[in-house]
Amino acid sequence: MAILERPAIYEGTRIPSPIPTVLQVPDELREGGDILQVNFGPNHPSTHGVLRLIVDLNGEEVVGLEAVIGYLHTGFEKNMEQKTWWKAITYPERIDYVAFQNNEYVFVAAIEKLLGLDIPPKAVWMRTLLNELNRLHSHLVWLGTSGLELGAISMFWYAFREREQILDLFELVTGYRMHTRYFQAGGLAEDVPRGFYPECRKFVEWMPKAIDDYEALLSRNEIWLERTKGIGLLSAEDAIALGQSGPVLRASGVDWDLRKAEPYLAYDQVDFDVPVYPNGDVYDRYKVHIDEMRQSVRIVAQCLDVLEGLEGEPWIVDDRKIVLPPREELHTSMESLIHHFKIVTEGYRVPEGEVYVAIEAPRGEMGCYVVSDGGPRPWRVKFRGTSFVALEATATCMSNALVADLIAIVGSLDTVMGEVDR
Amino acid sequence: MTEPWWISLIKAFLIINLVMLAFAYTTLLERKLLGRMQLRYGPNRAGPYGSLQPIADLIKLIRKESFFPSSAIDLPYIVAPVISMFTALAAFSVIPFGAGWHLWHWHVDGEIANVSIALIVVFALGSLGIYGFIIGGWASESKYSLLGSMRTCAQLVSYEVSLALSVLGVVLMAGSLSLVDIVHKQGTTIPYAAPQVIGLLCFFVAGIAETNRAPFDLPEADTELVAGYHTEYSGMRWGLFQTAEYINMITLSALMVTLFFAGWHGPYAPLGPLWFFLKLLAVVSIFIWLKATLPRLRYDQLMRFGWKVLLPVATLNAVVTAALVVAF
Amino acid sequence: MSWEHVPGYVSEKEAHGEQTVVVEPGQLVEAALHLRDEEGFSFLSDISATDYLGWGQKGVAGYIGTATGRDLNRPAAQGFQILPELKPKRFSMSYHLLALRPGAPRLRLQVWVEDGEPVPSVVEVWPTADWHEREAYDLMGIRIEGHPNLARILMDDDWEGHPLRKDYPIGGEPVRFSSEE
Amino acid sequence: MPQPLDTVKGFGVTFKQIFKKPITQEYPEVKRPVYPRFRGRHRLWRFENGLEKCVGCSLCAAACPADCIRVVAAENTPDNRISAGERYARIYEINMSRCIFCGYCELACPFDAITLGNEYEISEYARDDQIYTKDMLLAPPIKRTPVADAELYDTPIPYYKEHA
Repeated sequence: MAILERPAIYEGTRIPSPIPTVLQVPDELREGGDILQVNFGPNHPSTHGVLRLIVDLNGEEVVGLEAVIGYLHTGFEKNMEQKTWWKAITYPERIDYVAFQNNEYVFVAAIEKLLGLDIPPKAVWMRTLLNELNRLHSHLVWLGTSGLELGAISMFWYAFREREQILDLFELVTGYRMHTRYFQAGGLAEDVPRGFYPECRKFVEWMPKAIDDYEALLSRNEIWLERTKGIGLLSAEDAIALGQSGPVLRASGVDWDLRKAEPYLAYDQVDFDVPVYPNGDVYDRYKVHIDEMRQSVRIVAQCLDVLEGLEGEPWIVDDRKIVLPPREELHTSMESLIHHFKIVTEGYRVPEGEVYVAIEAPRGEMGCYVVSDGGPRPWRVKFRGTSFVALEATATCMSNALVADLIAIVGSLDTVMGEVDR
Repeated sequence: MTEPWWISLIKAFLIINLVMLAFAYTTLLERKLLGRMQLRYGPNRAGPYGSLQPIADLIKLIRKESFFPSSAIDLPYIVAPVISMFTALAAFSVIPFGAGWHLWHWHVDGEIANVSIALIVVFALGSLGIYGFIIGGWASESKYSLLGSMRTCAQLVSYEVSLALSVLGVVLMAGSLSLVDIVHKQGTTIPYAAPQVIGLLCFFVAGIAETNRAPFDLPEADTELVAGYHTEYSGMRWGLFQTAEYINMITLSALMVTLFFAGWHGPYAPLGPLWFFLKLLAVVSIFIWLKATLPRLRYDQLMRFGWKVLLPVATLNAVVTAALVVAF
Repeated sequence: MSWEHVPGYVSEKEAHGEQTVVVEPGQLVEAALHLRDEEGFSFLSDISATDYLGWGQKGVAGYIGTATGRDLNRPAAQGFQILPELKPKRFSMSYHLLALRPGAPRLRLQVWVEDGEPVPSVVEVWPTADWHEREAYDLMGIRIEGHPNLARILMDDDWEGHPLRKDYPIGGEPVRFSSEE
Repeated sequence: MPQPLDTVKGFGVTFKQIFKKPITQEYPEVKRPVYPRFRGRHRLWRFENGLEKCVGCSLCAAACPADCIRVVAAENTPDNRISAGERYARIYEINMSRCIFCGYCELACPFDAITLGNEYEISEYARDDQIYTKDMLLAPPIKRTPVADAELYDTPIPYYKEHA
C-alpha cells in the first residue's frame, strides 16, 4: 500500500470527537439560537432510499449532522439463519441490490471456503466477468444518481442506457435481471449460452465510447468542477481510521484494492490498473469511479477471451453431496434422485467453523462472516455492509459544507440503503 | 395615431390567452425536447404526439386537491401564487410583437401598451412578482420552503441589478426606454446582439437566474430543498406558481428578442409576429438545452458569480458603451 | 506466527487459512492498541457478535449414501456425525482486522462474554467501531462499555429485546393462500 | 483556471442525442422479447395424454426460499386418475406476490412439472388475485411474451426446456 502525497487542502479535516459519526453543533452557535434543524429524509429525493439526516443549519451552512439509519432494516441475517445454505444464497443478493452479483459471490465464496471446494475454471472466469459487469452496473447507477442530484439530469439517462444493456446481459445468462442466484456453491447454476459472447463483445466495444460521453458532459464542466472540487474532504489517515474502503479510500490517496492485495477469482490473471487520486474530495471519487469503469471493461474483455476458449468445459463441480445432480439422471438413476431429494429438502451440510471472506465489491470491502455448526443451516451470517461503514464518514466529510454540498457528499460516498440496514 | 381603448381591450384579452397557450406549449416543448436529449420520447399519450398533454395536465391540476397545511398563514399563502401570476402576465403587455397594422380605418399597434418607460415597467413588475415567491415560501411554514424562499429573495435581488445594468448599453444605443423605439432603431441599423454581445451574455445569464431556470434553479432545487418555496403547494395553486415561472421565462425570452435580436424584424416584413415567434422559440429552446446539460450551481457560488463577475462586467459594458455613444 | 505477546492472550487458532486470537474482554483495548500500533492492523473491517445459545444441542439428521462412494473423513459428506466443539461462553465478539500492506494479513481478534458481561469499546482505537458496536448492542444485546453514544441503531428506540439472539422469537407473517383448506 | 470551451463540449453531447432514436420502448404496444432463460410466471405441465406431471411430492414447496408454494397431495384412484404417479396435487397454489422468481422450484421438481415461463405481466389490483391456483397454473398464460432465439441464447441443459 502506498499513500499518495497529500495536497495542502487537508488542513482541518478531523474525525469528530467523542462520537465519530455525529457532528455536534458548537455550544456558542447553539446558544445563539439561529440554528435551524432540518430533517433530511427518510423521504427525500436525494437520500438514496430511506436515509435520514438530522441536519443543523446555520443559514446555508451545515453545522451539525447525525445520520439515522434503520428504516430499511429487514433482518436478512436472522432470516438466513432459518434457511438452508442453498436457499440462503438468494438472500445476500437482496442486501445490496445494486451489487447483487458481488454480494452473492461473497456468500458463496464463504460457503466454498468452509467446504474446501475448488471450482472449475469456467466458473471462475464467468464469476469474474459477472462481478465486473456488476461493478460497471453499480458505478453507472452511482454516476447517474449523483449527476441527477447535482442537477445534471441528462447524465442519469445516459448512465441508465448502458445499465440497461448490462441488465440485458444478466438476463441472457442468468434468467433474471437483478437477483440472479446464478452463483451456486461449487460453480454456476447453468452453462453459459452460446449467444452470450457476441452480445457481451458488442457491449465491451460500445462502453468506452459511452464513458467518453460521460466525461465530455461532466469531467471538464466548469460547474461540475466547482461543485465537486475540494468538497467533502477526507484525508487518508481519517479514511483508514473510519474503515473506508473502495473508491472512497482510493480517492483519498490510498492505493488499496483487494483485487490486487489478496487476489480472489481470476484477478491475479487479468491485467488492470487501480486508479488512485490524492485529494479525497467528491471530484476524486467521481474520477475513481470513471476510471474503474474503464478498467472493468478491460477485465471483461480479457475474461471473454479466456471464456471463449472454455466452450464445453464443466461449469460446476461434480460433487453429488453439494450440487444437484444433472437433470437427465433424475429419470435414470435412483441414487441421483435420492441425492436430489436430500439436497433440496435437507440441504447440504457445511463443516463446522467460522470464516470471514472479503471481496472488493463496487463500494469497497464487502465482507461476509459465516459461522457453521456443521449443520444444514448457517449458524450466523454477518455482512460487512460497505455502505454502512461509508455512512460513518459523513460527519467527518461534512466540515465547512453547505446544504448543497451535503447532497454531493452523501452521494459521493455511494451508499445503498439496503446494505446499510440489512 | 392612437388606437381606441376597446381595441386594446380585445388585444389584451387575445394576448393573455395567447401567452397562456404559449406557456402550456412551452411545458410540452420542454418535456419533448428534454426527452429527446435524454433518449426518450417525452409525453406522447394525450393526443397525437402528446399534443394535448398540457390540456390534460391542466385538467389534472384543477381536479387535484389543493392541500392546505394547517400551520400555513392563510391569506399570504393563498394570495402568493396570484401575485406571481398577475405580475408575470402583466409584464407581457409592453412587449411589441409586430410593427402595427391598419384594419379598416383603425390603427392597431403591435403591442398592448406603448409605454415610453416600457423597460422599467417590465423590471418593476418582475421585482413585484418575486414577492409572490417569497411570501409563498414564508407562509407555508415549512423549513424547506423557508430556505427556498430565502434563496429566492437573495438570488433574485442580486441578479436584478445585473439584469438592469446589462440592458443599459442597449438603452444608450437606442436612446430610448420604449421597447417599440428600440425595435424600430434595430430595424434601421443592425440587431444589438452584435455590438452588445457582452451585454447580451450578461442579460442571458442574469435572466436565467431571474427566472429560476437551470443551472440557477436553486430556489426550487428539487434534490436539495425538495421543491423550495412551493414544497407545500399542490393542485392549481402550485399550477399558478408554475405558470408564473414559465411566463416569466417567456417574457424574458421575448425581452431578449426585442432588445438584442431586433424583435419582429425579419426578411419579409408582414410576417413580423411570425419572426418574433420563431426567435422566441429559439431562445426558449436554448433555455431548455441549458437545463439538459448543466449541473446546478451552489448557493454561495451563485452569489459570488452574481456580485463578483456579472455585476462588474455588466457595469463595465454599460460604461464603455456610454463612452462610445458619447464619443461618436 | 504466534500471538502470545498480545495483551490478555487466551488462545489462538488457525483454520481455513484464517488466524484467530482470543483475548480477555478486560484487556481488549490494550490488545487492540497493541495490534494497531505494533502489528500494523490499522484497518478494522468488521465487528461481528455471535450468539452460541444452544450450540451443539440440536439433533442433526444424517445424510446417507452417494453415487461415488463416501468419504468418511469429510463431515460435509456424510455418514458420520460429530457434534460441534463447545464454546467457552455464550457470546463471541469477533473483530476482523486487516493490515494495509502487501499480502493483506488478516486477523480475527475475539472475546467471549456471557449475557450482561461488558465488553470495552474500541471506538478510541478505531473510530469506525462506533456503528459496529452500536449494531452489536442493538441486535445482540452486548453491553459495550465506554461507548460515547450507545443507542439502538437499526431497530426503533423503544424496541424490546435483541432480535439476533437465538432465543428471540422468530414470528412472521403467515403466507396468504386461498381459503380452500 | 476556468476552461469554458470544455464546458461547451457537454452541450454537444446533449444536442447530438436529438437525432438519435430514443432508447425507451413504448411498452404496452412494443414488447421487448425476453431471453429464453427469463424467469416469469410459473406453469404446471401435463403429459400429452392429459395426465398431470405433478405428483404432489412438495419438493418445490421445500425448495422455495419465500415459502410461497402450497401443495396438498391426494391419492389417485382408478376411476379418478389425475397424475401419472401414485399421488397428485389436490391443491397447488403459488402466492405470486411473495414469489422472488429464483427458479428453485423448477430446479427442485424431479418430474419437470413446474417451470417458470417467460410472462412477466402478472400484476393485479388485489392481493388475493395474486394467489394462483392449480387451474390457473395449468392453463396456458393469457398474455404471451415474445422470446428471443432459444437456440442461441439458451443451453438445453435444463432438460425440461427441451421437452416442454
